[in-house]
Amino acid sequence: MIRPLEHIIIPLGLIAVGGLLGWSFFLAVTGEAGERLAAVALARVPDSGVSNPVTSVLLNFRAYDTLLELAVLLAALLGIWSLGAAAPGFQPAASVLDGMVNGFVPLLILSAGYMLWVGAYAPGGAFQAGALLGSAGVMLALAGHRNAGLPSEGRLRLLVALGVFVFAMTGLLLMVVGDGFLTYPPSLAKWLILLIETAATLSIGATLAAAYLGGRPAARPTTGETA
Amino acid sequence: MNALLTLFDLLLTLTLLGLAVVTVTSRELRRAVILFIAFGLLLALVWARLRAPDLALAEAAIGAGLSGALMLAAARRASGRKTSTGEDSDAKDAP
Amino acid sequence: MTGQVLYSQLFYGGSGIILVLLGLWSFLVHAPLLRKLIAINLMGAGVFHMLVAIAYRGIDTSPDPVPHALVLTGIVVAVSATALALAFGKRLDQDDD
Amino acid sequence: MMIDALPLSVTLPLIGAFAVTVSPGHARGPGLLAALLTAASALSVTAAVWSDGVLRADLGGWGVPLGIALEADGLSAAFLAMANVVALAISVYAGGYFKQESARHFWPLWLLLWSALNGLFLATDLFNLYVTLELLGLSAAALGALTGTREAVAANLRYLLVGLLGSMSYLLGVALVYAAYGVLDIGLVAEAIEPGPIAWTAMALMIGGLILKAALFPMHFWLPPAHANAPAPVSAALSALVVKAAFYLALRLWLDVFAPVLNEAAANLLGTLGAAAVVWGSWRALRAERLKLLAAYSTVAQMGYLFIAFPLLVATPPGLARDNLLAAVVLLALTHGLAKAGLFLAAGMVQKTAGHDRIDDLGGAAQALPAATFAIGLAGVALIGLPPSGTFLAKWMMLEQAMILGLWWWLVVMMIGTLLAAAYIFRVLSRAFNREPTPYRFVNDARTELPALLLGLIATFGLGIAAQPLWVLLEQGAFG
Repeated sequence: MIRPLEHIIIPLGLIAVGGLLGWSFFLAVTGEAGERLAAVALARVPDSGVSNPVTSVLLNFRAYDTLLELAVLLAALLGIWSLGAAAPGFQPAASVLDGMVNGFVPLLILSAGYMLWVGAYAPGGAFQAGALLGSAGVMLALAGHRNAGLPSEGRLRLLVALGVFVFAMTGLLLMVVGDGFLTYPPSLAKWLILLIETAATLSIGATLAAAYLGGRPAARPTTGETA
Repeated sequence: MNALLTLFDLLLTLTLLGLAVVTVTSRELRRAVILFIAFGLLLALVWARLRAPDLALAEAAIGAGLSGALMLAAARRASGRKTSTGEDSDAKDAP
Repeated sequence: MTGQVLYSQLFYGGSGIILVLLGLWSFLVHAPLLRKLIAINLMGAGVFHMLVAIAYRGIDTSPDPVPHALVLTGIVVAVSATALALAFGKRLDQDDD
Repeated sequence: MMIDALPLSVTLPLIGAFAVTVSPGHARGPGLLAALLTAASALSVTAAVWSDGVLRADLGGWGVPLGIALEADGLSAAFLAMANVVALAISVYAGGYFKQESARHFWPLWLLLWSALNGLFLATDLFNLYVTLELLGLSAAALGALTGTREAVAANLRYLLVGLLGSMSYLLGVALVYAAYGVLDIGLVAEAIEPGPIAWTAMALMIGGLILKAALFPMHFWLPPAHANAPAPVSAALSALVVKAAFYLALRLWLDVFAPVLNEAAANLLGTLGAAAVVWGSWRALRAERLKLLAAYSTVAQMGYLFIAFPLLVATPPGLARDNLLAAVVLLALTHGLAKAGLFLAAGMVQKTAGHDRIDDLGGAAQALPAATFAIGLAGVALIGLPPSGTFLAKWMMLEQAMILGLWWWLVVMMIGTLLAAAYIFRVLSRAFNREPTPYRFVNDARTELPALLLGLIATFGLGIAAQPLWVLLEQGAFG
């Protein structure tokens, strides 16, 4: 059945929009833009404390964006918590699956640590590492762990807000000592970035796993499943 | 070599767009979510081809993986509700 | 910039635009929350795809890292928004029962 | 040792959000402290702009185009000051309004929202603005649903989705700008931009996304239920600050980025939508059965006035007249922010005391809650635009300019809107005063009533009689 709005009017409007978009994009790409920021950014990568250009941009050149991004992640989780408690966990998985999960989760955590470390000079970094930690949590939740391997509420709250706190405090302390907000001294840049990334990885992992549970954690864990 | 690369580009993009089309037109919710996850994984592959391995990793883990897991849980809940509340809500969703 | 690179940017950027339009269409015509979220995520993927396309500078040249960082930020923002919206949906479902 | 108040205004609420997230049981004390420090920091920015001119901070020390900068000129300083005064009042009010369970959810989200607001007013980077918009949208929707009723959750889910669509449109515009000009800093984009399809499409995408978020008619449908069903302090923040932030950004892009490519058609389109919003919003406010719904529809109308300014701004040649017009628009936005926040806070008091906010059953509210009723009256004066409120001055200057330009139809719309506003405000006040006066005490609960009263007073007297400083402030980089 053809519904006129859905199948004719909106698509026609969208084709018009698409034409305009495509035309503008064509002009933009074939215009004078050339290098854009690539040359500037790549030239400064050696001064950034890490050699992976994307990590340089994320944690140094545009670190302020990343700080606010962690705040977005925190806001989403706090919003999820304000909407209600987590649903009761899944049925405990069969022992075969459980064994598999128990073997797999440490592997994920290890690779998260690896990913965090190599992010300085190879593809990887806090977000990829955090995502791996988060998927370890999801896997535990699927295997029937009530809290996805997350700690009790008090410690979980610390964990999810840690990234924003460490990031913001680093920025402020650098400002107070006179370098400027989030302006790393070159000799310390590598270590400050690693510090921030470590805190961010923990927060991202915990936040994503907690978001998967879909509500605030149970007030008192009835079983001793805290990791 | 350029011709091969162009062919590869064409193939990747056509599959990607095809997956996107079947995702948005799929009748069943759960199927749409699974197609969306497949779309995300293929997108990660395309980004690896475009020399963005950081993004490929992130998209596979977050865009496809975690978003997909969240959506799958929601789709499972929706279908669970549908069977428990009977025919009425089924009819609402039917095309 | 060589013609080959320009062609790749246009080709992949153009497919990004198509993804945006597909997502927008789906967002406008589908009512269920989950479908709207898939649609929004498709739109986002399209915009990100455009950014990745303009960052590409050839198979043997380092790409522009700035759009890559923007996309990484965008991916995390998108998953945050998706998770929050799904929690809203879950709350509404619970109220219905 | 050196302290830069620009990043501090964004970071302090983030640190505060951390503190209240970690100790949810004792959120009020640290929350209020963070609120106080944030407001002090932001107001010091405004004071510094006032005395020393435009402030700028290059975060990370890289400078543009590689790094991100924060900047406060007269325009951002003015909005920043209004937002932080209102946010501080809301914080004090919220300290008395929220009970244990909702307080632990309110405070961290509220501080994150505040951080997003300050970040948005100070940002100069188009992509950074996208991140602040998302932070604003997500925290606002979550806060709006805190009442927990089905209506509130459904309305704020819709708000969240509309907001996401708006941000996506904005982000698409940013991607196009970066593709074409290779920079993201507002100043650098403004230097590079030239009239043509790219600039027009980017403008349509970015400002289009923002008018979704600013609830400009006919994209206003999500606003009344979302704002009317939120907890009172959140309604105040949403109506006074969050939609205003979207308007601020639209104005900022219009003035600073797209100035070389503006055309009359786009301005007239925005103005026409604004005119429709004024009439429709005011009419629905008049017909509203509940006080908070009335306030929400009144926001739709008031946002309309702000967009009527665009065709006037385009039609006025640069010079003193245009500067005055711009200042009038800013004055209108600031006054509305203060007045609407006052109105919502007072309405929240009425709702809490009476157990409802149905306008027809408000009888005797003036006796039970004299301070709240007085605050509604003061806010009403500013919303209608009676002297001596800032709105009166602002509308007068806009009307005058419309007359000079011969654009009389905008004048007619603004008159209709004013008359309807008078009608809906007096409808509330006449219900509230319909019993013999035997007030017991003027103030019953200082913590919640004084903020509402103060906001009403500033809106009516502060910004009306003492509007001159705004012109001095806007001299700093905002007048062209």
